[in-house]
Order: sequence, then C-alpha cells, then structure tokens
Amino acid sequence: MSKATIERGLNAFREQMNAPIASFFSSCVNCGMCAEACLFYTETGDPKYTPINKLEPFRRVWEQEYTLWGKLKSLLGMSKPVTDELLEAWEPLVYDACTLCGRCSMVCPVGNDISYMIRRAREGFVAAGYAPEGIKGASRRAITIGSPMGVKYPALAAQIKHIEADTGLTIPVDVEGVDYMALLSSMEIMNFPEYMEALARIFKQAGVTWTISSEAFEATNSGIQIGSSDIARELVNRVVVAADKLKVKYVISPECGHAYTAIRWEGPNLIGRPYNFKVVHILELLDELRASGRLKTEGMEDDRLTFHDPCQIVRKGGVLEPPRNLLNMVASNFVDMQDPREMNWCCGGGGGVSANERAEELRIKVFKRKKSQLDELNVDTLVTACANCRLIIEEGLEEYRMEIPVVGLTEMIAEHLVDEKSE
Amino acid sequence: MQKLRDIVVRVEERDDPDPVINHSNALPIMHEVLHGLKRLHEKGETTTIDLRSIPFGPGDEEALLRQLGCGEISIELQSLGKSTICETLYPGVWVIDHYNAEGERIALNIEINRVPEIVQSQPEDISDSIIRLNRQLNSENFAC
Amino acid sequence: MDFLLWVRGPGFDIALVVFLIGILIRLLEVLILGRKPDHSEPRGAELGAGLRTLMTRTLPEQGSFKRSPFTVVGGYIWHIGFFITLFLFVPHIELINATLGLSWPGIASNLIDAVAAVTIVTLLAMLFSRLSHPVKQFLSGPEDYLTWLVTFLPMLTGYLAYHRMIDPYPLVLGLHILSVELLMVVFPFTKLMHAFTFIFARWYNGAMAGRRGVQS
Amino acid sequence: MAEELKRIGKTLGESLRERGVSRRGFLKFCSATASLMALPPAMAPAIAASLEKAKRPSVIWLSFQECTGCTESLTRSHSPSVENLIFDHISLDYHHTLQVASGAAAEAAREAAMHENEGQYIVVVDGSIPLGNPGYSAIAGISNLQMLEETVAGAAAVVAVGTCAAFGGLPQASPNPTGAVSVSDIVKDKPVVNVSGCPPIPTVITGVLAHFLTFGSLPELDSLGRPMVFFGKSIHDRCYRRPFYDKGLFAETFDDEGARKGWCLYRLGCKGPMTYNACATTKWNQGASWPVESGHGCLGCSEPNFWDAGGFYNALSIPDSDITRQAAYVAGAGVALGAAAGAINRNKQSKAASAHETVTIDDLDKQS
Repeated sequence: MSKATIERGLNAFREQMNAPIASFFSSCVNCGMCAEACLFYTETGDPKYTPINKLEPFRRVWEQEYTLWGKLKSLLGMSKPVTDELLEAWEPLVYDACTLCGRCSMVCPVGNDISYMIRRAREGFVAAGYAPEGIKGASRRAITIGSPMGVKYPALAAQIKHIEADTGLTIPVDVEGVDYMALLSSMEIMNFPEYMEALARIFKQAGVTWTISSEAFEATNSGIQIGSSDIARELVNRVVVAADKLKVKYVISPECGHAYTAIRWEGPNLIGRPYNFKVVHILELLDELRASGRLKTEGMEDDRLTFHDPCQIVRKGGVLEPPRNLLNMVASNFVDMQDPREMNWCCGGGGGVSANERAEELRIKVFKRKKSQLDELNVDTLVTACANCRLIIEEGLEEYRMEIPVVGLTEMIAEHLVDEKSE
Repeated sequence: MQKLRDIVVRVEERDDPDPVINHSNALPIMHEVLHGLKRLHEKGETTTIDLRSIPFGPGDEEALLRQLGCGEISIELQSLGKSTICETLYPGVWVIDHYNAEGERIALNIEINRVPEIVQSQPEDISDSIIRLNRQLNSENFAC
Repeated sequence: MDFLLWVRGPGFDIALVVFLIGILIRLLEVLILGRKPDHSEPRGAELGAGLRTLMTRTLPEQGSFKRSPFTVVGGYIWHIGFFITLFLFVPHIELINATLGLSWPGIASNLIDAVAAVTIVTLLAMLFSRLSHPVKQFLSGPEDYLTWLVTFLPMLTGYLAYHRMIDPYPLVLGLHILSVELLMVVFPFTKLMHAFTFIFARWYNGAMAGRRGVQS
Repeated sequence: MAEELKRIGKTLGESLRERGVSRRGFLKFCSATASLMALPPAMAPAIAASLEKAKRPSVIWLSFQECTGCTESLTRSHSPSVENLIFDHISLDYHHTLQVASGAAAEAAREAAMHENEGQYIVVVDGSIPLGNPGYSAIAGISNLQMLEETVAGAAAVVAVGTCAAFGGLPQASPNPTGAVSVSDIVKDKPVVNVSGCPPIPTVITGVLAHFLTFGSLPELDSLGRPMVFFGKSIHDRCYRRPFYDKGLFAETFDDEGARKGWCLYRLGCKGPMTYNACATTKWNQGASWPVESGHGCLGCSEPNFWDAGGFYNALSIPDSDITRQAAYVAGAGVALGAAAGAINRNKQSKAASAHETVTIDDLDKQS
C-alpha cells in the first residue's frame, strides 16, 4: 500500500528548505534570463519551460511557510495552495523538461542555483506520488534487481567472460585489497562493453590494481534521478558496503554523468558521513596516469573531432581539464563546440529524462540545440564521456539523419595504447 | 551636521582683501543687451531691463555696469529726486538710475533706445510749457 | 505643507520602522535556516569561489548577453542610474549623513538630472519589455508590477520635484518622499529583497560550485 | 496732504501735478512703481495710465497676535520713498500702533472708515487670531475674532501681512497654546492676499497695495494665496548661489572654504528650495543684501508651518526625528524579531525532518 500523499509531498518540500534555497527564492526578480540558458525554452520557445517557473510549487511552500509575509497572506486567504492538481500539472515540467544540467545556474544574475532547487523539489514530487512511470520503473528495478535496466550479475559475468575470451585480458572480480574498485553503468554493460575492455587494457599497461564487485557493480542511481534521497541512499550504500568489504582505496566512477554526481557529491551526504575511500572519475584517473607517465599512447586521430562535455561530469562535477588533456594525447584535429566546458549545452537526456518514455518527443525536439552546435563544426567524430549522453546523442543524430560516430573517450584512449607486444 | 553652537568663534587676521568671486550672473544680461541692440537696429523695437528683478550676487551688478562703462552722453534729471541717464560705451544702450528725494535708489534700468523715453520732453509738459510761457509773456511785469 | 511635514515626520518614522524591521526579519529568517554540512570531499575551497561568484555575476555570461541583450543592458542602465541618483545627489547624501553619519561628495545636479531622465526612460522600456517579452510576461505577476511601480515612482516624483513640474514645491517634494516611503514599506515584503539576498544567493551558488571545482 | 486729498477726492495724477511734479517725474515714478510691483518695465505706460486715474483707497490695519515686526519692517526699513508716495495716496484710517488717536477715538475712526467706504476699503491684518480664550488677545475689549469678522464684512479685500496672519505663524507653532489660526481660516467670503514672511519684505507689502491702488484689483495669486509676481518662484530658483548647487559645490560649515567662496548653503540647512519669496531679487534694506548673501541659509519664513519644519540647520532632505537613535532601536527590535522568525523556520524545518517517512519503491505511486 503506497503512502504517497500530498501531505507527504508538502512535508518533503518543508524538509528540503534551507538557507540557499530561501536566498534563491528571495532573490528572483523574474528577469527571464534563465530561459535563454535552457534548451527546453530555446528549442521550443514555450515560456512555461523557463527554469524558475518549474519551481512554482516549491516556491509557494517557501513563501507560505517560510516567510512572515507569506504566512500572513495565507492567514488572510490570499495565497494559492499547493495541491495535487498543481503537482500533477508541474510534474512534466520538473521531470520531462529538466535534465538537471545546471546551465541556468551559471547565468542567473542574482546567482540562483536553479538546478539545485529542482533536484530538491523532486523530493516533494516523488513523496507526493508525482514522478514519471519510466523513472519509477527504473527505480524499482534498481532496488529489486540491482540495475535500472534490469541487468543482473550473471549478465555482467557473461560479458566479462566474452571479453576475456576475445582479448585474453583478465577482468578481476571481487578481488580484495586492490587499489581501485570500478563501477559500471548498465548501458556500458549492455550497449558499450568496449568500456570494460578499455579499462582492462589501460590498467594492465599502467599497472593499476583493480576489481569489479559482483555485489555492487552498478554505478547509476535512479534515486538521484527520481529525486528520492531514501532510494538514492539505499543504492549508494550498496557501493559503500562493497568497497569497504573489498578494502579498496578508490572507487572509479565510470563514463556516466549522474552516477558521478551520485557517488562523488551526493553519496557521503546521503549516508551522513565521509567515505573510507576516495571516488575518482575515470577521466580523472586517466589524466593522473597520463601526468605520471604511466599512460602511454601512440598515434593520433586525424579526424576532425569535438568533445561533448557531459553536464554532470564537467559543469556539475568539476572534471574540467582531464578530458582535454587526454584528447590532446590522441587527437590532432580537435575543435571545441561553441559554449564548451562548463557552459556546454545538455544532450537533452540527463536527469532521468532518458528513462522517461513520456519525454521522448520533447527530448528529440530539444536535441536541435546539440544538432546546431554540431552543424556549425562539421566534425567527423564526436567524443564524450557519458554513456547516457552517448546513447541520447546517437538517437538524436539518427533522428536528424546526421552521420557522426560517437565514441567514449576512455575507449579512444585505449585504442591508442602503446602495444605491449611491439615493445 | 555641524550645529551653529558647535562652531568655535575666532577672530581671524585678514591680510588678503575680499576674494573676488565671479558669480557670472552678469553674463546673461550682456547677452540680453546684445539681443536688444539687434532688435533696435533691425526693427526699431526698444527694450527695458529692470536690474532690480535680476538675482544678482555680490559684485554682479558692479561687474555689469563696469562692462557697459560710460559713453559720450551723461544726463542728470531732477524730478522727485535725482536721476542719472548715461549712454554706455555701446551707443543705444543706456543706464537709467533713479533716486528719490532722500538719495535712495528707487529703480535701476537698462534701456535700449535711440534716446531714452524719459529724456524726451513729454506732450503734457510741453502743453504746460505753452500755458506757462503764454502766461509769462502776457503778464505785466514781464521784461526781456 | 502639512503633508510635507507628515511625510518627513511620522510618515518617515513609520517607513523606517517597517523597512528596517522587515529587512532584518527577512534576512534572518533566510539565514537561520542554514544548510547541512557537506560530507563530500571538496575539490576546491568554498569561500574564495563564493566571493568570486559574488563579484563575477555582476557581469553577464557571454551567451546570455547575446541572447537577452535588452534585459542585460536595460538592467545595467537603470540599476546604475538608480544608484547614482540615490547615492550621489547631495540632498540624498545629507539624509544618509543624518541617519548613518556617513558623508561623501555628491556630483553636479544637472548630471544627476540627465541620469535620472535616462533611468526613467529605461524603466519605462523595461516595463514595456515585461509586458511584451513572452517569458517575462508569462512569469510576471502582480508583485512584479508592484515592485516596478514603487521603484519607478521615486524616480518620477524626484524628477518632477527637481524640475518643479508640480506646484507648489512642498507638495511635489512630499510626494517624492512619500513614494520613497512606499518603496521602503513594500521593500521587505517583496522581491525587492533581492537587493540584499542576492549576496547570499551568489555566494551559495559560487561556494557550492567551487566545492566541486567549478567557478560558477 | 492726505487730509487734503481725502477732502477733494483727487486722482493720483492730479495730485502729483498739483505738487509741481512734471510728467517726466511721473514717468520716473511709474517706472519705479513697476519695479516695485515686480512687473516688467514695459508695463510702465499701462501703470501710468492707471495711476493717472487712481483714487486713494481707505485702509484699515488690524494687529492681532503679532510682534509688530511686520509694521517695523514696513515703516523702519525704508525711509520715505516711492512707497511713501503710495502711502500718501492711500488713507491709512486705522492702525493702532501708528495712529495718534487712542482708546474710544481710535475705534471710532475705524468704524467711521468702515462706514464711509463701505464695500471699498482694504483690511490689512498682521498677526494670527486666537480661537481659544478670547482674552489671549483683545483690543478695546473686542476679541480679535470679533473685530476681524466685523471689519472684514464691508471690505473689498483683505491683505494678510506676515506669516502669522497668512498661515498662523509663530503663535500657531506646536503646541499652539492659543488655538491660533490664519486670516484665511476665518475669512472665506472675501478675497484674501497672503503676504507671508517673518517679516514680509516691505516692498512686497507696498507692492501689493500699489497694485490695488494702480489697477483697483488684486494681483494674481498662487495656491497659497500669495501674489505670483513675488512668490511665483522659489528662493532656490532665483538664488545667485544656484550655480554652485548645480555644480555640487557646497559649504559644509559656516566657516569653511566653501562658505568663504559663497557656495551653496543647502547642506547647512538652507530652506531655499521649498521657500517661495522674492528675497533673492528684491533683497532687504534698500537692496543691500539678503540672508543667503550674508552667508546664512534661508529659514523658509514665508512658508506655512516653518517653525515646525525641522531644525534651521538641518538640510531640507533630513526628516525631523532623531533617526539615528530611532534606527538603532528599530534595528535592535528587528534583530530580535528576525531571530524569532528564524527560530520558527528552523523549528518547522526540523519538525518536517522528524515527520519524514522513508520513501520506498512501494511508495512511488499516488495513494488511491
């Protein structure tokens, strides 16, 4: 029996209120500039997609319950209540039309971190029972099966076996006491197994000791996307338990955007304490290996190529320099898109949008932003570092009949590894 | 804000004369005089400026009169006190300074005219002259 | 004249009480909410990044400037114009001096006059933009127009008072002071509070991003 | 001569000519009169034409709660001059400070003048009228109010001379112990001209009378009933120090360099911007100087309530109250209230946290 009610939602909104959010709501003057930073507005021209508008239910709770004036207005019956109807009407704006990319947070003249607020507003929506079916399903599968795509360990074991057979490499599983525990996203297991192979090759060459946990290999966290800290905590906890059990020093977040946010930034706060290990993004680790000379590559890609900065890794993750350092190792004809790095435009599928079938049409529509960025460049290859971005971009390119191959940066590095046999 | 009572009274030695401060309020009057002269020359229109209606600062009036200077003609009128009527260095521009019987200034005007109105003999006074002269000529003890 | 005495006397007292108490309540009710300690391992320091964002957000991000030049330029002009007229006009400096004991030189009043005229025109243009731009029009509610009005009125009445366009002067001066009192009274209860809270907002934004190693 | 004129009822033109004043002298007189009335010099011929035919009006001067400063201003500041000529041609039939007669004879003169000039005389009032105890101010046992009402009944017009008569002035200043009111608070059915000022500029008083004498009518008035020609512009607008204000050059103290250089006195409390009077052009003491020229700001004496309009040395833009101290108290209260509001918010936040029920995957659908 579900306990999702409006009261629970309102309580969650109240619980999420803090000084930053109160400052943000107090400061908004409806200047509308965040709209111009949001691809859902720029590609549709529909003002309802203005980022700050997506927060109206949350804003009302703030005004009516956390400001003296708002309390007075409520007493006088002058304020509009937050109802089921309101949440229902806003659900598509909060889940379908926001990828939590955080671009709006970079432009707001008064400094409002709007994506931070939306992440927290989702706590209220999900507690009140207003979340898209697609993300609900993903969350259920993540909790019950262990992966949002329903990938169980046997499937991973099969892939590992396959790779090991194909390449002769070893992919360590449940090895205690190694330095690194690698996480994978379901997409990497099912759609892009090249990533695992790349890890094995690079780590072998660099002499990195590592393992995969059979109990907690999944990096993605549907709890973060649906906006439920309770669910997110349970999923993060699995990784923490496994890492502690294997006594690793580092956990490697894979080429997946929100997984990095979940394990790197939100995780310690979800479990309420710092980790016993450190979390590194795979690109950070590779860049470190590069800097210390343990990562050796040969040959250069002479294709004209560009890099799509995944929002959660770059803008919201702070992994700014590693992607370009690594690209410079292996690409001679690299060009940046317009608005690169922390100002990059989202692929349109982040923040759970890709798991939300209802949002597909809108997602395809707003992909035009990425399309026009790419049209300007006329590149041969697009490199990125997020399996979700990669899938969304591939779908988008197909939809708009653009033939640009999309590759993961880690794989590209692996392809240029100095061949040990020739040494 | 400094209050009056806060100000220490002290007597200062003044070795410099009063500082000359130009309030520049005479300048617009000089321009007005120029326009008046042009009107007089082109259309024959006369202009009178009442200098007592001008918000002069200290020294402004003196500066203006100094600028205008004294020209070829200077007339003294004695009627209800003294009046001096001077053409300035700029022919057509007259300074008319009226005093009362007690020697106090009652009006100070600039008149831009070929001859100031008040200098010309007035019809009423002319007719009065005729009467008086007639009476005089006809009187018995008239001798010439 | 009675009106002028009222706005300068009891009227100003009331406005000052509401303004000061209102602002302090608003600021404290925001700040005391606090935020939970962050257990994640920081990549960068919060303080420096927060302070940096506090300053850098004064300049628009390049892409936003290109996409909404009017909002940016208009916003600049009227904010700067408003501050020039507010803080560099000698009668206003005298008021601040009497209240806070702080004083500084003013600028020529005909310069203030020109700035005020530009500001008034810009505010009108901003209103027009709010009424016509699809996003701003969609977002705007009564509060947005109210705050515009109470910001505009002091500028307008100040301009009218300076030029003595309403007779007698004590009436227009009284209206000007009254309009400022209206602004002061409305201030704490509306988004005009952004004039203070933007400091926290920018700092939090910059600090939270800075912790992750990004200069926002 | 006044007696003589009264008897023959001659016009001003006739009487001047009889005194051997030439037409030229008359023109000089008209030119001075135009200047006195602050009319453009071009009006001189019209003034001449009117004055030629002007008859001397009867004037009754009533003094109520006043200090005689207005009368002093009128009589002492100028020795006989153009104004004197004018006064030669008005009949000042009652003025209890100036007239020779006293007691019953004086009152009889007033009644006689009222009777003889029914509907045509002018009443000049200086001083305010107490509405409290009539004993606060009475003349010959007649209360000020009664005397004003009686005298005004048959008047052509009333001239309220001085700020007390025009706006209540000093007697009306807070707490107004006598219940003082202005002339226009009492007189509603006759034209009232307010010649305000504490004291008013003498030539402005005579200018108004000259206007009535010359044109037989009252001058154009502003919204406070003051003649526009004298009160149409503020001191500030006609001040020779205005350019310093515009340039932002101010004297900060009474003895600083700015004060010496004659800079604007705004910061020292000059009320010129809100004060309407002719001081800046007419000046005082035969045009010798005026307050601002002597280095002191305008007090605003020709405006209503000027006594209660804040300190003379406070800049015009400063509110009356002790705002610094007030602000400190208010800020203290604000901090206390803010802390309370913050505590309430904080409490709400933690109550919500303790009311939190864990969201599980079984709770994702809306409760039906």
